[in-house]
Amino acid sequence: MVAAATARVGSTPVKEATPWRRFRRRMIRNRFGMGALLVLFVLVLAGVLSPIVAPHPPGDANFATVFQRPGTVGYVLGTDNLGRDILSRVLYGIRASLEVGVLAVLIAFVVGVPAGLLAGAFRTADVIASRGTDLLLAFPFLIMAIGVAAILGPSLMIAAVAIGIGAVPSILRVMRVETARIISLDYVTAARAQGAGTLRILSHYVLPNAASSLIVRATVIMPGAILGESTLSFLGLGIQPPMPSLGGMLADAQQYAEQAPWMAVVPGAAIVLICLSFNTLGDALRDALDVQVVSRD
Amino acid sequence: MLRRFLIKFGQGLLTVFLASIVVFLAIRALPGDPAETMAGEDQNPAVIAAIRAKLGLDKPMPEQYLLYMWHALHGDFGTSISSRVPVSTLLGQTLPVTLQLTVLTMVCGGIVGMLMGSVGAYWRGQWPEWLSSVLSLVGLSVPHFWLAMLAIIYVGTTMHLFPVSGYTPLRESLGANIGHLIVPALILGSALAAVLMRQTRANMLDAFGAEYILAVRAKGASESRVVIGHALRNSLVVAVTILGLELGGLLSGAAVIEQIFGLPGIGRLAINAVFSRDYPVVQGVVLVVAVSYVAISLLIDVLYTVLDPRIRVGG
Amino acid sequence: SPVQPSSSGGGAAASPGAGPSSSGLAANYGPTAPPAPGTVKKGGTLTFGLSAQGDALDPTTTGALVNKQIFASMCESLYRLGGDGSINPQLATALPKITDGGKTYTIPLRADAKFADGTPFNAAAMITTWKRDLTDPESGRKSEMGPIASMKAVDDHTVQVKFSSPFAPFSSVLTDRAGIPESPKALKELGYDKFSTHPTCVGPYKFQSQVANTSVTLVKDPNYYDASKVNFDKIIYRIIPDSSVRAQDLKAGSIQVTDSLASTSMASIKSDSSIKVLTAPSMGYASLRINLKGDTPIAKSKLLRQALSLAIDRPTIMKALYGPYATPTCSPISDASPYATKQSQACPAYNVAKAEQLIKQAGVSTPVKITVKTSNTSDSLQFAQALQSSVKAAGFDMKIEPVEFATLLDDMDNHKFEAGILSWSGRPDPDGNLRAEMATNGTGNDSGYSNPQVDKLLDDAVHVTDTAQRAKIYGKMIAILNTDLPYIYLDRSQILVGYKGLSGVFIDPVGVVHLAYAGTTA
Amino acid sequence: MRDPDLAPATSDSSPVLAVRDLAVSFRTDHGTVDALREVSFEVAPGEILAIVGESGSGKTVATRAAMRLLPPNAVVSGQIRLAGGADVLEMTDRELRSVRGATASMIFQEPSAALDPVYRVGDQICEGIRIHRAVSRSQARARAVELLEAVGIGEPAAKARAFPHQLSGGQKQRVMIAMALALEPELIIADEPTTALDVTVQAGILSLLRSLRDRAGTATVLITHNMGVVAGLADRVVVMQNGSIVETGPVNQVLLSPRHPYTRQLLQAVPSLARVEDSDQAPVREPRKDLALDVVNLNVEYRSGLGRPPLRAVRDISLRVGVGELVGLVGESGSGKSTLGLSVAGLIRPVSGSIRLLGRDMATIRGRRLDQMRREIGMVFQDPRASLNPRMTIAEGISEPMIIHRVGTKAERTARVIEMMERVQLDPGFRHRYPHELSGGQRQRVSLARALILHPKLLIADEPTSALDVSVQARILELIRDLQEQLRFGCLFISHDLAVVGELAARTLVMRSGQLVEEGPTREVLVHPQHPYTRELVAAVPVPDPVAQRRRRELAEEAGDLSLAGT
Ligand SMILES: Nc1ncnc2c1ncn2[C@@H]1O[C@H](COP(=O)(O)OP(=O)(O)OP(=O)(O)O)[C@@H](O)[C@H]1O
Ligand SMILES: Nc1ncnc2c1ncn2[C@@H]1O[C@H](COP(=O)(O)OP(=O)(O)OP(=O)(O)O)[C@@H](O)[C@H]1O
Ligand SMILES: [Mg+2]
Ligand SMILES: [Mg+2]
Repeated sequence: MVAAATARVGSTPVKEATPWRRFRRRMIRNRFGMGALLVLFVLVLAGVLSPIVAPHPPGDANFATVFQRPGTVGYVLGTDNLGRDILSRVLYGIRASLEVGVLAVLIAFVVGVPAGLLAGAFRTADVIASRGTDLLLAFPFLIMAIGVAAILGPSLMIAAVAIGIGAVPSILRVMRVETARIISLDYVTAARAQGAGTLRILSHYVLPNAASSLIVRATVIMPGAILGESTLSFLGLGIQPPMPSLGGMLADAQQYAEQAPWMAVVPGAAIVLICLSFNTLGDALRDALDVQVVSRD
Repeated sequence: MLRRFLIKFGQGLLTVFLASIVVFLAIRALPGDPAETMAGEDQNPAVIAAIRAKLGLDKPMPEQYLLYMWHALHGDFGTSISSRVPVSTLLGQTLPVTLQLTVLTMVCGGIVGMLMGSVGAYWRGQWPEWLSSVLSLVGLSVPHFWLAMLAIIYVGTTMHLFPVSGYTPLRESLGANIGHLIVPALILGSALAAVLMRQTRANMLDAFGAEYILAVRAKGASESRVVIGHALRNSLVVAVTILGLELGGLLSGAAVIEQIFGLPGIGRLAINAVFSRDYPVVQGVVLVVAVSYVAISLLIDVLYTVLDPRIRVGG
Repeated sequence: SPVQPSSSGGGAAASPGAGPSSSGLAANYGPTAPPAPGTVKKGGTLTFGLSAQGDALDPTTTGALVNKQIFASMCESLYRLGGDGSINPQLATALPKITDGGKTYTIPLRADAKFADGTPFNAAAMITTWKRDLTDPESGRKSEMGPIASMKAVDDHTVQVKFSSPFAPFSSVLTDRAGIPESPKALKELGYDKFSTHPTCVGPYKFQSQVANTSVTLVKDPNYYDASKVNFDKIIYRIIPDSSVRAQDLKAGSIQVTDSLASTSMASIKSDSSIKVLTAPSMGYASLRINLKGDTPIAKSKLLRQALSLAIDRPTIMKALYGPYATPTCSPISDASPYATKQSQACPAYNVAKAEQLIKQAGVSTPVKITVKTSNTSDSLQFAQALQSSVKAAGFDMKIEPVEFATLLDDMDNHKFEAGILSWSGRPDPDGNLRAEMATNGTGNDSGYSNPQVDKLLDDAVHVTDTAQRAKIYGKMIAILNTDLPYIYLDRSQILVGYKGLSGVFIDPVGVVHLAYAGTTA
Repeated sequence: MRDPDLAPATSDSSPVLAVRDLAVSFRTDHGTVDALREVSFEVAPGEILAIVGESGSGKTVATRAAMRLLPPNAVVSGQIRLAGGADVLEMTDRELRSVRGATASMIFQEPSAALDPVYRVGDQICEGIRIHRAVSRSQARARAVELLEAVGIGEPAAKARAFPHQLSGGQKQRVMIAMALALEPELIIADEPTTALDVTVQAGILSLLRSLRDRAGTATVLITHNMGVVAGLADRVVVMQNGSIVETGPVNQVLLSPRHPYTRQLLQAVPSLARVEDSDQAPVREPRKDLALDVVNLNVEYRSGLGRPPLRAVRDISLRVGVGELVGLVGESGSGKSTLGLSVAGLIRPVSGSIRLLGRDMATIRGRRLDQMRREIGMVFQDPRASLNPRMTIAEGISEPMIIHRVGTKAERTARVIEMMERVQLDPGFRHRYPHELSGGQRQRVSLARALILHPKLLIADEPTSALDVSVQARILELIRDLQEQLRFGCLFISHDLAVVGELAARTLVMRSGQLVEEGPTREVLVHPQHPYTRELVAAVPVPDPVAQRRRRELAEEAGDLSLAGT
């Protein structure tokens, strides 16, 4: 009887496709995703190794070499208005900006995801979380950042924390509505019928099905945080000099937009590269996790 | 239903009330003294003391707060410390500017973002997706103040297409009004569109996996109907959530753009007020923003049930 | 007042520092005479790009520098500063007659002037204003006006002020807001508190309306005594905080004048030949303030402070940051000031070797750590970073601690800092600067400096009225200050005013733009 | 009335649907799945073609291919012509759109997945109409209501305003049918259109299809497992197994003298009411002690929109299920059976009444204790597709209860999953697939395997075999019976198939409009029904004999019994 049942519609099986193997294969097969991963790896490496690879100290002003164009001997990417080597500053800046970005996303997720899940699932939690975010949002992000910086003094950490906290509401709200939506679906009712506790429902049913939204949130918050830091730098609330951040470099360059455009172009390109790789990686992740849509290749 | 609404409304009021307390305490926790800022060149202690007395800053905090709330409940939000203009007047002058900017931004960014997201999801892996992705990346990774500067130099000064900066009230001239706001709105909208594009695309890809999409196709529906009417419609809840957050954020967060374009909006008012420790103005702004966020969240919760009848948020 | 240095400008003194024109550009104040008839058009609207939103438009209470720009068109003073720092009559008809050993000032007033509301301007009106200046608890003028004992109207058009001790800076003070008469009628009708809602003075233009954070609109005042020479119908002061945007607006022609261009915009401005730039060495200056009350090596050791001052390569830094638009300085007195002397302007050259030697002499091991607080605007941070790099060579390890501006002021007031960079807008009379900053109980004495010798010299200087004599006293005082170094003076920026398509624009050494007779070039 | 033996065969007009050498395979992460190989068949105008066959044999895939509705990872070859037009596989999008819905329409197998959750069902019906016909919104609305009435939905105007989740399984299915009928296309592809319908409603639907054929010459491709339906409606039959057609021929020939062994096997497995009549079961009495389930005066309501009174879906129902007893629950579609099942399992809170499960009062158990208690309850949901987490593989889904209740090691769980899959006739090779990669019947078996894996003490099965072909169904029923004997679980078995209930249940309850109208030993209820509704129900059961079925229908028509007229 079983034998009859198994000798069914033909198929040519490859290696047994467990979900993890499937995910890995899809990931590896995604050329763009892997490219992005590689670029990110190089960027992180450059950031981490910046003290070694950077040709000059990032903060050393050299008044003899201000506004050197890119391509100048010794200053491959040119110098800024204080004669500092832009290449070195970008290398250090990548590190600082990645730190801000990663930290902000981590904070936003660590706080926002659990809170959003609870808010979507429980009424009391919802009242607290929703009103809490309303309260948080009532303080415009910049006002909050200025306030925090005024009390604690501006720094990388504080910028990251302020940006991270500023991003909590968006994660929380998205998670909350996704939870509310998914919890109303039949397969969650089915899970409940099997005795799945709320925790399991949230972790095994809601989270995977909200993964798309969450991944996108992360990939959007990341550049948002890097740029947020630049806005803070623009207002003087960013990272502490002489350490550079990409955003801070952009903010400094704004005044020299016509005179020395490379001051903006180089860090700008670095930011675009970071954003591009995170977004591409995010897309690849989303696609690899998406079991329903099968790629056409 | 009505009861639930009333309960939420009550919670909203409570939130606003809490916000008023928090901002009241927080702004006073900042180092720096409005009386000092106000005394300006003359740091004479006697003058400073006189100003403090006049502002009521010498009273105990709870009394100050109660007085403030008492007046606020009567529609008097105090007078700006630095400009001596009543806060309600300041809010009345700045809010319309920011509201207009916000509405324009929402229209530019919201629609473009969702359309680009649909395009991205539908032509997945083909050139339209590429195009929309690249556009969204520009929106995501170029800071506002940079776009603003470039727009001012090239679109404003060199091409004379739009006024470089400033503002004309709506009632004076619609054309001039839009002329002043359109570039800032496009810049703010670029980021909004980018965020929405990515979110919409991801959620639509999820929706495309559903069988009802097949059923709609089986009816002979055109692709635009399948994409917009069903896939997009089913992925709207998250987009609307984001839109709501951004809407509130724009109401207060366009400060930098307002600063650069010389727009007299509420964001700029708020930033200047914090910098100069103009307590009543900061309090007023935070109250306005709190009220708008509470209203937006209520509205969005109602919208959810319209957008997806299965959802019941907040019990 | 302390000036917030930022790219968005802070009024008359735009960027940190200021300096005499010794190595900078030659000052160009523009012609003070009205343009020749026929060279300008009558009528039209002038739009002025103002760098910041000021506080209340009330000459008695205001502390904001930008308000001076607006007052220049609607609130004339008894005296006006000339480009050479000279004092010229405006609503007065002659310089004050100083008698009684410098204790009595007698000032003749114009008889033909009327306030914008039609009230005649006379001695009684001037005294009413001064009374307010002295009694209004929020008055910012009281401390500027010296030890006034009494005042009276000698006749309808002459006022007399008596001091309890000689007060030499008084004439100079009257070029500023303390010299602006306010309409007694308006003061009575509006009350002190609301005067700013409709400030009423004597001037070529009068107040029409104000939208906070946006603009102030003035219209031609038919009651003005020289109304026939006034050309524009209307002046709009539009607030444009971003300096680059102001430059672009000027290029695009949407504004015709702006009070302050950033040195970084000059390259772009120069490409437009129709834009004219007026320059004045600012009265203001930036300094590195040392908290002498602190328990730090730098506070304890005069030698270390001297070493620090020598370790700063002022000329190179200024050139790198501001090009020709700022000059190094070691003095609170502008080179252009009549009180400038060789002694007061002496500035030891950058000398690393000597600095190192002084550090050794002080017995402190290198690197000498020093934490410098600075405002967190991009400009100040750049400035601080330049300093940081410069002093490194001599063995100073300078840490920058950016704080938000209001916090910086607060910290400095409360002596919660080791060293800090702050700009000061400057006053025409040296007393206005030095008494606040250096007197034992000075209101701006952030370093907690107290030197009886300096206190005495400060008093001496206001008790004599002879300029040369006063200049000598200040020279002596500055020599002392430059060995004690509670403040290390750094630089003085150039005021850069741009305009386009106009004639009859001129500025005074404080950087105030005068538009009374300006008109569109025909 | 046409003679089904003659009508289509003699028709010489070109076929409405001609499928030639159709082969479909799916490229998946786990290799290529060949779902169809070289399938050819034709449907003439006005012909009703039944496709029967094994679950998972490719029926759905074949018909979806006909409308080019396969997912992008499907590789399709062959030729498909609709209404004599161009090859469907070659059509431009525009041509395709004009054909879909208007020339050929489709009734999807699992209605709850095929209805857009965010639109009212009335509007979804209107949408199809307005795409192809220039009618006003109100006209389309009126037509939608008319259609809903035609498919037997009570209060059609009100139900048109309902969202899909507010309808019962059968109601949703009828909405799908209404949608497909809306434009009276030349061809209707009906993928198991009556699985969720009780026999009387089913009869109505079938008569509707037939009258459409008679009136408008509409051809129908009918996929079904119900041989009675085939006998009553079809002109010709195609039998599929394992991706190929094994037999095809006129209905009389295939049903009365099948040639292929699989067809024979299939027909033998058909359950029939007649067997119930023949069996001599011992009289069963309502159990007193050892109750698995004891429900007293249960009332369940659904909230309606603003200002409207709530809908009482279950009224004053009392029932008992003893340990080791299998109780059948039959009744009208929309009568509240699923609602009853859900509330018994504690998934909907009743407004009043008490539920005692295995001796414990459900009202007093909450939170963790309730979750633990659910270990003892197995639940099969009516719609398997919606009740499976789309992001869990089959293996994960089936083993989920074990993980939740921390049963077994990982290896043990895998072993148990494989064993369970084999017992429900599923290839264990499927275990790393996701639900959307299975056929409807396969998903249903996954759902059943999940419910049984922890050996529950009470099984609530809502139509657990409706999507299965009779031979698989027979084995599944056997499995349930075996397990029940072995484990002595109580079972509430909801079904529309009276024959299945007759075979399995000792006692049977009949529901209508939220109330129990009859209950008693199955034999009593089915052989000697007391309540008129039960009598109607029993009479409407089609028999798998085309000749007999036709005779019954003619008799009923003479008697003017409309409910039977369609069978
Ligand atoms: N998207 C898919 N990916 C992989 N395999 C699939 C996919 N869809 C269907 N299959 C497989 O193709 C085969 C045929 O499926 P189909 O849905 O046509 O069966 P069916 O005859 O309709 O069965 P049932 O009666 O159970 O609905 C099944 O074995 C199924 O597992
Ligand atoms: N979520 C809901 N909201 C409102 N009404 C509902 C809801 N679910 C079901 N109903 C209504 O309750 C009634 C009973 O539905 P139920 O699903 O219990 O029927 P059923 O007996 O299982 O029918 P079927 O055999 O068609 O599945 C129906 O009229 C249905 O429209
Ligand atoms: Mg099927
Ligand atoms: Mg049901």
